[in-house]
Amino acid sequence: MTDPTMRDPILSIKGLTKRFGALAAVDDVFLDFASGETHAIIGPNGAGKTTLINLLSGDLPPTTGTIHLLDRDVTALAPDRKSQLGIGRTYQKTNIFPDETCFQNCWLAAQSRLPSSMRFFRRAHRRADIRAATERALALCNLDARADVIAGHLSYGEQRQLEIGMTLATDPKILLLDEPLAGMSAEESVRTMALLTSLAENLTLILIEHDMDMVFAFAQTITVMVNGQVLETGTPAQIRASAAVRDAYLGHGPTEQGATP
Amino acid sequence: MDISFFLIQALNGVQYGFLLFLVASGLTLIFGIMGVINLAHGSFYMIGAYLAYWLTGLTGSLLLAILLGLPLAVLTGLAIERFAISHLYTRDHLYQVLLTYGLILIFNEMQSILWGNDLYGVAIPEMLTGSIRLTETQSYPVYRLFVSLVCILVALGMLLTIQKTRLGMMIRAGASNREMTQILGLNIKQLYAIVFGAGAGLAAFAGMMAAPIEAVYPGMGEGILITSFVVVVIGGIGSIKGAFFGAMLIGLADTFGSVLVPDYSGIVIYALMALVLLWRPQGLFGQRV
Amino acid sequence: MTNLRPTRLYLLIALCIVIAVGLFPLFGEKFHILLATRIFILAIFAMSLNLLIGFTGLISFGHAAFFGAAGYILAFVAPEDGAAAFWWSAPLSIGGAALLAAGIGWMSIRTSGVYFIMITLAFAQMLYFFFNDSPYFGGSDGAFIYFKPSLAIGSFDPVNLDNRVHFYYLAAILVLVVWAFLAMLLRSPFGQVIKGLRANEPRMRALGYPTQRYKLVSFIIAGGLAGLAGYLNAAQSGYISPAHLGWQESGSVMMMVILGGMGSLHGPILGAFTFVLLHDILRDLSQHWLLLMGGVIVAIVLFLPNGLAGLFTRKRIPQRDDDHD
Amino acid sequence: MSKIKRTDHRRRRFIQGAVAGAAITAFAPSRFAIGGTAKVKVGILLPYSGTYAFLGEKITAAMKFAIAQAGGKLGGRDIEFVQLDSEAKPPKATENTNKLITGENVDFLVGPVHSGVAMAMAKIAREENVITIVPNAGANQLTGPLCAPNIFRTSFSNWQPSFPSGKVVYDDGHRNVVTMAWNYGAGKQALGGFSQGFEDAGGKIVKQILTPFPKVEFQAYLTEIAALKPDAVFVFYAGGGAIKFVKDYAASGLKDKIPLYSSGFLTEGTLKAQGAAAEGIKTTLHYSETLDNPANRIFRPAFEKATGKSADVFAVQGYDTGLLLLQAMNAVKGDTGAQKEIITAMENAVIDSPRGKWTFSAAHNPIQDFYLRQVVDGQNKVLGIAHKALSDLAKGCRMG
Repeated sequence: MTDPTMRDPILSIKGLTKRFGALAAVDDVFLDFASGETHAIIGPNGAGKTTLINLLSGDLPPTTGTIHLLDRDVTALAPDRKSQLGIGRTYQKTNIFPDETCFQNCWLAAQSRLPSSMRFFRRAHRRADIRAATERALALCNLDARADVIAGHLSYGEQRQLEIGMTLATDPKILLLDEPLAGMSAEESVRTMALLTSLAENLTLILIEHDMDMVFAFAQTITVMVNGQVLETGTPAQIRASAAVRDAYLGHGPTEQGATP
Repeated sequence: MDISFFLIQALNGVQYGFLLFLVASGLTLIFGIMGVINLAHGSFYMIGAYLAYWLTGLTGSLLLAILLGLPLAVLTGLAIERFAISHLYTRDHLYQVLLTYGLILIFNEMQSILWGNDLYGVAIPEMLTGSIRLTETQSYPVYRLFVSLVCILVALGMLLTIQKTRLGMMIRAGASNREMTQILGLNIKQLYAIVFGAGAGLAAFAGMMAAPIEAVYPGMGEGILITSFVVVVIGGIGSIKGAFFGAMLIGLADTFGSVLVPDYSGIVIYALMALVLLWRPQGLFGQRV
Repeated sequence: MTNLRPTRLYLLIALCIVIAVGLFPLFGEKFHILLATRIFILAIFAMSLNLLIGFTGLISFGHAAFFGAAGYILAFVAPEDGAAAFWWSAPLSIGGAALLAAGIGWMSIRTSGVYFIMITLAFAQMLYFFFNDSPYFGGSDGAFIYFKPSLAIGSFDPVNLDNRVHFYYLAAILVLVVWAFLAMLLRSPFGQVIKGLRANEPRMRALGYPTQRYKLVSFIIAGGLAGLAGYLNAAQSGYISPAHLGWQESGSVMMMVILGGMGSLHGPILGAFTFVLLHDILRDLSQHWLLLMGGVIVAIVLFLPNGLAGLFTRKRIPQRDDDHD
Repeated sequence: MSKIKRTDHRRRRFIQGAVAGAAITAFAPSRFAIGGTAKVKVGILLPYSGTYAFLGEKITAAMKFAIAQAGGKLGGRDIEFVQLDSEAKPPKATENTNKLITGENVDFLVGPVHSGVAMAMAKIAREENVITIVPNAGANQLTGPLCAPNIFRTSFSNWQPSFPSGKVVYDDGHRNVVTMAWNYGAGKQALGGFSQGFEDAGGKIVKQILTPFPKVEFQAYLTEIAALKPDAVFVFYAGGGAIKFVKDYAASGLKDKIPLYSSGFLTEGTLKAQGAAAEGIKTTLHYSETLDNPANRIFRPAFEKATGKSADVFAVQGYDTGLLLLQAMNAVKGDTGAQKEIITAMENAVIDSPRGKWTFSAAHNPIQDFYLRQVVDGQNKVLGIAHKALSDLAKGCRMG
């Protein structure tokens, strides 16, 4: 690494490519994510951001290229293995168990940290350690008061919080967030931002977001993607100053929301 | 065994495949576009065969029987769609399985009430009774070749409809993404009715075409139903192209299985399906779900 | 999912049922005792499938394969001139069915949705043709189990399966045992996971669960339980044929599950009971009983979306608007 | 006792059961007391839905017709028929048989069509010791290893109708033959019968082809036959498969080159649907619609007039079942409790059937003539007797 301020990369991708037929959704991407940093990925719709997240989480297998978690090659691992290694993710479209309580949602997530859940006879809810982890996650995502509410009955913002809470219950080292603020009211956005800020102290956050105000205020590193390729990576200031980014993507107003070319 | 033996067997397989395609294409359309598992599809095949028998008896002509019977079958299909299937689009596959199973029972009993439980046959139309000599001992009936020809025409017709017409555009959109169809503002209800009616019509048409070379008997729909499902699944659900290649594959595998592993030839097509699914869990031409 | 907390009314009903089942042989007619035994056996069969359909979200269309295979194992190991001991023949049949489920499951769970339905059907059909075509198992005419298994331990022989009342109680107790086993299973960590699988499999994977493994284990347990039912069935009727593995049998048990209510512990019992009685009553009612049966099935699907169990619970299963296969 | 005329089902059954129970321990007088009061219950387990429904309907109609012709009574008692749709499903056979035997307490059990159902049924019938008459199912085992004093068959064993064909084919000058049948019990046993007859005469089976049951796609096999070029082909198919096979065989041009033989089921109830394709096929069977004997001359028009159904071999089997019941019940004057006497009466019965007079073998299978028939002008024309008074081998039967 030439940049002396860069900490050791916790996650490192090299030559990562994902093709759907003739289309390369992610095209030969090289990126390092430093441990503990908050790294935002921005770009116009169709730039390949969500595909990149899906590759990192294991939801999609890459066509070529490698992903390393510290020194370990995790390129071809399935999502559950990646999750067990500490890569947690949330989804763009809320992905919770709507028929269950918030508690149960987080419980299921926390239980996944047991060495194995192939336990057939004991009542699941008797485990004190899992209960503690569940309550911690609920507290973190500010839903401890709503623990017994059926998740499907929560407001949209609360559901997004729960989504994050579930992932937190799996005790991740790296959190992949796919548009955590999408569709939220202003008030909900503020609350979620506060949550993310508190998380950023201990975790490596990698997020996709269209809200440029948020990105530039919050992220320590920003990567701009266009057409599946990395256009530029740098601090918010560097990105703002980049002529290439301005030309290709940001166009005329650097804070324009959901910029679409 | 010589080369001509294998060539004739290949012809047998392809010919069987064409007939399967006719039934399976309707099934795959309904499957892929509407997301409905229609166990009663075989019943439409049976209805077609019985209509052919009944109307040929009345009119004395298979052609007339088809012209009269096809609208009847399509109307039955539309009625079934309207009054039963349409309530299940948002429900789990299981309910479709259950409902259409109930429909099989109803259709079977209706057949028994309307036409009795005797076995019937339909005569091959006069013009097509001849046969072409292949070897010293075997000849090939013209009617079978005619059926193949009709199947090719139907396949081409479907291809053209799907590639070139507005309806085809809707079908393609529907097959790839149901939500998108709605977003595009297409009338999904109408599309579903058309697709189901067409599917039912295709199955009934297959039954009518097959009637002169098949026996017309109670329960005839069930045998072809399971085979058609195998075809659809091998080809990939919702893919007409898949149904075509699946039908060819099954036709050939079944034919050569009968010759090469005669003692266990019943297993062949199922083993083939299992192998294909293990290799490509979404079928040969299916989209990954 | 299911609310297992018993209310007082619920307990009262359960008590009444237990008493009724317990006393039934005292006043029931011979045939009705046989019929009830058959219903118990089918209830176990349906409960085993419900573990897959209702709780794990795996729609198996080939479940009769395990039911039939267990029967064939019993027929194969039972001597022609005496009774096989229950204590080893039953575990063998159940274990054999579970092993078969492990093999079929291992291959099938790679697929999902409709493809899973069809591949399980394919494996069951293969077994059907295997037993039908093979010269070693009686072919299409089937095979006999000449003597009912014996539960004797040494000279201690309290339960004689030749006595239909004894068989009745054994089957009834096994229904209870399987019910309790499933209730416990569903409250265990494993049960929580498979219920999560049914609701949203990709999410469970993202949470770090190796979902394939859980599905496979669930499939094996269900196969073993179906094996238990198949064993009892073969022991009761003394006869097994390829048709026992056919797709129509797989279809019937699926009917029972849906009829009773998927994802409800007692639903399949209710479903088996209703299905058998309905079949019996409608067949006596009219020559065209298939029409009535078909009509009832269609009506249930259209008007009782949660099955019969849904009549008793007020909770509605929310309609899904997304279509994940 | 004789005053009891309750319509209450259960009550009557209870009394009847009690009486029957008493009959085992008591002597004749108490048994006869019931005669003329309660109805004789005849349980019928036959398929009324699905592919085999037409067989079930025809057998039932003919049996009822035979009894109605004789005045509608069995041994002076009225009859109650309890009909059950077997659906031709072996998994349901046990429950169905139990329903008739233990649920309805029938005096006689008639059925089934399907061999698998017959196997399950025979097991219970043996255990419960109810007199059972099989009007169609041909599984050799029923009058072989499974034979029992209380089980009679009025139809045939699978071996029986094809065995005479062997000699017929040989005598027609054919030495190398391909055989073909559905791969199921009836098919294999039928081919077994033919092979025995043909090989005993000195012929050679070039190849035996078994096709998956109940599939009706035969093209591949026909091509194989064409390549093998045997002197003749012998097949066993029935119903829809028979229609399809005969049409396919003719359409592939094989019929003119390689003569087709079969047991008679190929052309029973299927000739109309087969049309010209069936012309000339030679078969052997225990009946033909053109059979010229007094019983048949009376039976055919009367049956067809009474029921509107065509009289074929299945109708005759049902008719003979009725005749057998009549003879046996008349012999004991309606006393259903006298099971031993009924069995003796049945064993000694001479059935004056439209198929010709026949009697039971020691294993309770008909000893009957098998006719050589040829399809001429859409009818099975009788060419002669292929085998006179043929009895089944009854392999494995340890009775009589």
